[in-house]
Amino acid sequence: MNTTTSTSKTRVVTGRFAAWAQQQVGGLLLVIGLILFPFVFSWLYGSPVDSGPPKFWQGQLIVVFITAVYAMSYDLLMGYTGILSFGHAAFFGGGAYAMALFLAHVAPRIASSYRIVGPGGVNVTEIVLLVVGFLAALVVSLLLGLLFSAVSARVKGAYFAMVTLAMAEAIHILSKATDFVRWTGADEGLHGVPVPAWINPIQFRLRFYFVALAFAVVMYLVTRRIVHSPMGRVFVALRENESRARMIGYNPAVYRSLAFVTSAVVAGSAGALYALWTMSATPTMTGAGATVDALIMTILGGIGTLFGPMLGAALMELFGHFFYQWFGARWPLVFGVIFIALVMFLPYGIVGTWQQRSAQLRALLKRASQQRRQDPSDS
Amino acid sequence: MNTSDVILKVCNLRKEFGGLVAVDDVSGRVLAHTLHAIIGPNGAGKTTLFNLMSGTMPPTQGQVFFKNHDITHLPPHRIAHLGIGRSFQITNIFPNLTVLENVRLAAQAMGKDSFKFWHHFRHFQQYEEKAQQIIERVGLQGLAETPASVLSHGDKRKLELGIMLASDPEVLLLDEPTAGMSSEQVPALLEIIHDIMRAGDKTIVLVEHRMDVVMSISDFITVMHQGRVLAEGTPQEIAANEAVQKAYLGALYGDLGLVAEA
Amino acid sequence: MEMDQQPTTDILTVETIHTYIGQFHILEGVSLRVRRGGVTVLLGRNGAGKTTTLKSILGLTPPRQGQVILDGQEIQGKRAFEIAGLGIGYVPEHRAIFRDLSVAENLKIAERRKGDLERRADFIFDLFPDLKRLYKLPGHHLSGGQQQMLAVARALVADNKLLLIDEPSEGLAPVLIEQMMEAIRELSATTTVLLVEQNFIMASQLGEHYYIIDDGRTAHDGAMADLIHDTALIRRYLGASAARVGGEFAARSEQRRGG
Amino acid sequence: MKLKGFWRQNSTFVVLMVLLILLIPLGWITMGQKPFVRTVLSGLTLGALYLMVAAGLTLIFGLMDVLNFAHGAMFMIGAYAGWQFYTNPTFLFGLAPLVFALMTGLAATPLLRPLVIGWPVPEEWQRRLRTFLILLAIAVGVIGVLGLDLRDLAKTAMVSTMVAANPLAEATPQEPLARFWLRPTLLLIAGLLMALAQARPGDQTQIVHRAEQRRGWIALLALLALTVAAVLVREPAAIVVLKMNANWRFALALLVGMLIGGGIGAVMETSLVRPLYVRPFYLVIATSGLAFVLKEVVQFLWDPLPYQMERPPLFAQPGKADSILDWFSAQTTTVDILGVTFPSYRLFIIVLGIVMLLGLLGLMRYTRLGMIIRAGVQDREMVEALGINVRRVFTLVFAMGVGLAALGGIGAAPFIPVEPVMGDRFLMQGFITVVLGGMGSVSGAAVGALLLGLARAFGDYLALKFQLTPAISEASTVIIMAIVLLVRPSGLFGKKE
Repeated sequence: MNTTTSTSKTRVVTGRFAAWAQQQVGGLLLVIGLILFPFVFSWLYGSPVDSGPPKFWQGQLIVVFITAVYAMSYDLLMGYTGILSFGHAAFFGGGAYAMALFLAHVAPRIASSYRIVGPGGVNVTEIVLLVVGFLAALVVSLLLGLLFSAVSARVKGAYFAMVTLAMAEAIHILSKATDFVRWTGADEGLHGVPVPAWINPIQFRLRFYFVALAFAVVMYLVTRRIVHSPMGRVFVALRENESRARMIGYNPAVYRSLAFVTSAVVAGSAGALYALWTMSATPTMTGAGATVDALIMTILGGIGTLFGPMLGAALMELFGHFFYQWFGARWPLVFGVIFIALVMFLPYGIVGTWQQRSAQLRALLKRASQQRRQDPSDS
Repeated sequence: MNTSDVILKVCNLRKEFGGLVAVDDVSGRVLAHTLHAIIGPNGAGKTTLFNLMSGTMPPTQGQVFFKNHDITHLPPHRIAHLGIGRSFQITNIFPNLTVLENVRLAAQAMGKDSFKFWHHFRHFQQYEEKAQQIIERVGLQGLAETPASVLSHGDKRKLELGIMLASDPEVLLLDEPTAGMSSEQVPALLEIIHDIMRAGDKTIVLVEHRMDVVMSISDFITVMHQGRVLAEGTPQEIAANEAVQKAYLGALYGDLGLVAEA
Repeated sequence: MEMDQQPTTDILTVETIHTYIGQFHILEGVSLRVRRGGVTVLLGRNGAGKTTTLKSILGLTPPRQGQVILDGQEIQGKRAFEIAGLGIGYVPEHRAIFRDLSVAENLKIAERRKGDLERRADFIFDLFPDLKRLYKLPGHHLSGGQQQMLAVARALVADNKLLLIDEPSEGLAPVLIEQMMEAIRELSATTTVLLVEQNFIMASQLGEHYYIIDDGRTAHDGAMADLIHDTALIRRYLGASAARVGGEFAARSEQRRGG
Repeated sequence: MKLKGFWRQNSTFVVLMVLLILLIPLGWITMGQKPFVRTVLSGLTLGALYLMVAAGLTLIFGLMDVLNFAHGAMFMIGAYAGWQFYTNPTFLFGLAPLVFALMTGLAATPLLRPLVIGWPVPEEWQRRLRTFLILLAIAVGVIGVLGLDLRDLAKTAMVSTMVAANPLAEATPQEPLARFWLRPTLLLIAGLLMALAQARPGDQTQIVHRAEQRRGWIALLALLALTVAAVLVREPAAIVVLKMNANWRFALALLVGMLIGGGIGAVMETSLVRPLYVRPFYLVIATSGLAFVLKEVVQFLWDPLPYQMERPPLFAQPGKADSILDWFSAQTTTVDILGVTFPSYRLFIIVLGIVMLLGLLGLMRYTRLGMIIRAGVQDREMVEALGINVRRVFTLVFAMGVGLAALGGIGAAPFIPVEPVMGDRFLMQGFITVVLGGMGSVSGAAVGALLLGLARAFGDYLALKFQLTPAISEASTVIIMAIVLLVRPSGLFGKKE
């Protein structure tokens, strides 16, 4: 008796795992492909992994991974909770500045007075400080998320969009104000941030590549879990019908700020990693352009799908690269025209449209097969 | 009448919109475990009264009490948690979610798990099971996975009811549950209401437009006209009330000399 | 499409129209014929599709199928302003006047040709003397009844051959209902009226011909004089209270004939 | 009773004005006369500029619920168009025939309709045919524009700013007429193809109006005549404009900038905005996309450089006038106002702002269009049901709003650098202005602009006093907005709910 139940249990578990793996087969293949990419590419290209075009393309993909997380965080707000915020750059830039300021101005002082060397000569202080920097970025973006949701709590619709835009603009102005030039570098931005040597994106590009890849995968899984959690379902309910959600007992203000904070923290973490990658924090990261980027990537890939914005981020980076080669410095013009056409004619984005089409196709096939089944009986 | 039996009470409620007085000094009480109907012609202020009781709008004056607690200025989500559920005259659902998800969300709202973001929502089976029960109870079995927006009108009305039942309220405020239903669909819905009353633990306040439906199912009736309470009583009393006959049956009573038949 | 079958008797013909609002199929085949002159009444429960029928005629919610013929001309698919320009006045439900505009402006905006208002002013103020007194006040200062009167008056400014009036008695005090009824009776002497009304007394007093809309379809039609005798039919579609009013009317008309 | 009603309606306004009036002696005493007057005057200048952006924004939002993110770009386009007209109008005069030719072609739509609706096009091919026609039209149009002297613009612009004394020397020679006439012809064909697509060949559900036919012919012939005229006067007109008195040329530039802005606004509403009314979310995205594209186009045409437009001679004589009256005869660069030396052109901006506001308020209050707009803000459907073509009103209002922004742009051009990003800052401040005042309200926008302009000016003054940069005061305007919105979530004069 006992053995049978346990085997059936394991069967259930393995069955579940198999089902999960089957569901995720595309994702798993993608991740494996991305892990192998640097090696395959360098083998195909015939140059070492850490120099020349392989290194360059790793860099391109690192940017894709980071912006993908950033775009995804935006979709959590816009696509899932139905909040159209124009201040997302503040979270991304906030995270980036927090990380960069910490590494440039706080970390060196601590590192010079406390130095712990772990076994094998590992500089523990450096690792701890990096983690602390990352946490600082999370805390800063969390606070910004709270601030944004508090200020915008009572306003609706267009006012809401304007308030978030203006708040982000204020942060952008502060980030380039000459008053803080000693710390932030004002217009120029904060450059040459002392990133710990072991993760330095110039020396150890491949290592950074894997860190960024792991970051993207983990953030995707975390966000997906949030979306599918009870809390995430309330977000969706707010998007669908806020007044009804209120009538069945959810406090919209609370859940909206939760969505804001969650999204801000995810965006801030992406910003922190981006600061490490560029070894800088500049006012462009807090500017309206960064928000528009998130918006474009989300629309391009498909609203309300986590993977869509990530795909959108990848496409935009690649477009940027090739359009620059084809059209020169004025490539954004071409891109802008294509983007407007996309908004007009492909409103659900790539992933969204594909899901619709495939659903239609599936319905069509189903109907066809049913007809085929019926046909013999008819004749 | 024992005051502890009064579950819902409104005192001198008044609501103005611009120059229009929609609810004009209305007072009244609802006894626990009864079906209390509010009737009146279009524009009598019934829906506005509901909006005031469920916290959707603040009154210009007056108070609302639920079990002797003043709930006048509580936000709707707090009122929902206290145990007052409400359905809408115009179907008000989550259109792009499935029927199951619509009801499940309402069930989840009453639990304490809505802030948990580390578990998948299927981890909380109790809400799902409850939602399934409710779906069967309102007669939507087999439609659980259908998106709410593609339901027929009658089924949407049932879903509306289901969403409200899922949060297990003590008082159900039903705003014209039969609105827009064809005559054939009405009995099924009334059966659901009967079913709820038979269980004996709920109080229903029902806004209806039509006297015939109301007469057959309610314990008490309040008649509203012009934002005021015109009369209150059992169906028999209301049927016998001359003022009601005059106002409710139309405006030209003087001219026509319509008299109640009792 | 035969366009001029009965150009003299029918001012408006609606042929099995189907109307959708978003994904909702609201009208599933409504057909009507409105005779020139007098009042035709649309009856039916809340949510049966009466308002949508009016809006479909006017092109505010254009029907996807079916025909709407005004004075021998097919008008479905035209834009609402074009249809209105052909001579249809509309009084929406809930007294939709422009609250920030003065009474004068509310009337002035309905002009289709210069001087419309001056030409019709006497007629309008004759029907609704209150409006003359309130002429300069902003719309939101008016009481519910006055707003309703303004809404009707607004539809009278331009030269309309057909008026679509949606529940003019809603939320009005009995005295005002009576006034409104008189006004509609008076204006129906010169214009055709298609009236949506829940107040059965008003409907039965004004209407010569009725249509019952149920569940998005035309369920029944005929002469109002016959309807008030058919208590079962009224009870089925309009409820018990309306049936009682009908019965009362029927009894009185019998009496009159007898006496 | 009446007083109570007045108070309820205007309490915000009265309170604000009383506060402002009380602040005057306070500022005068604490700051001293000169700094105070100077700060107030710069505040008014800024306020006038903000108003020019905000007025159009608030109108467009009020009537159509559209947040026009391209409004800043329109401000910039107005500046470029006016500046180009003022310094070297050959480009604009060369472009005009092409635009008119395209419009002529498009005007043929109602005339083509009765001819083509009977075409035997199967239903599933109708859409494809239309797409094909439009693509063909775009191709023909592009060929028509190809090789137009565009790249020289940046060069001539640079030169004309340097040799401002004799702009005629820079009137670039144009393509000879013998070759040029091909371009309008091609664009006419492109327009006709588009008209054909719009007439929906094979779609028999359409209704043909007789009246539309007659009007169509008139419009077509008028536009055709305009095109021919524009082709013929192309070269001489540019020279006439350049020989004109520079003050008149500037006035004309204001008008041209506004008209070009209005034209772009009308095209934008009909092509980009109209299909998206049902999806407001995408409207925001599409308009910001358009802003992006317009900025890129300007950078493509004029290079991403800042230019300085010269002031018209009316405000450019060296010296200082002792009073405003004095300035009328001396036309000096600066004027003495209450002891403060103030640039006369800034006074012009203030006056322009006031004139615009009065014109707009008058339009809203006393014209039929204004009445329709006010009614439409409340209930569009009912306005349509009264027989008014709301769609056309939308186009008109959109064009008007964008035209106002363009007017603001050219008005500001002699005062701030003409560059691709010049609109961005003003868009931001314009949004804050509109939010402060309450969306949809013109007088709200005026009060908002006044408040924001003064706040910026005094903020700058305070910032300097405490050795901070103006950036801090700019960032702090957001705090003002946040406070106002926390107290009144729909702005000072916005409708509740």
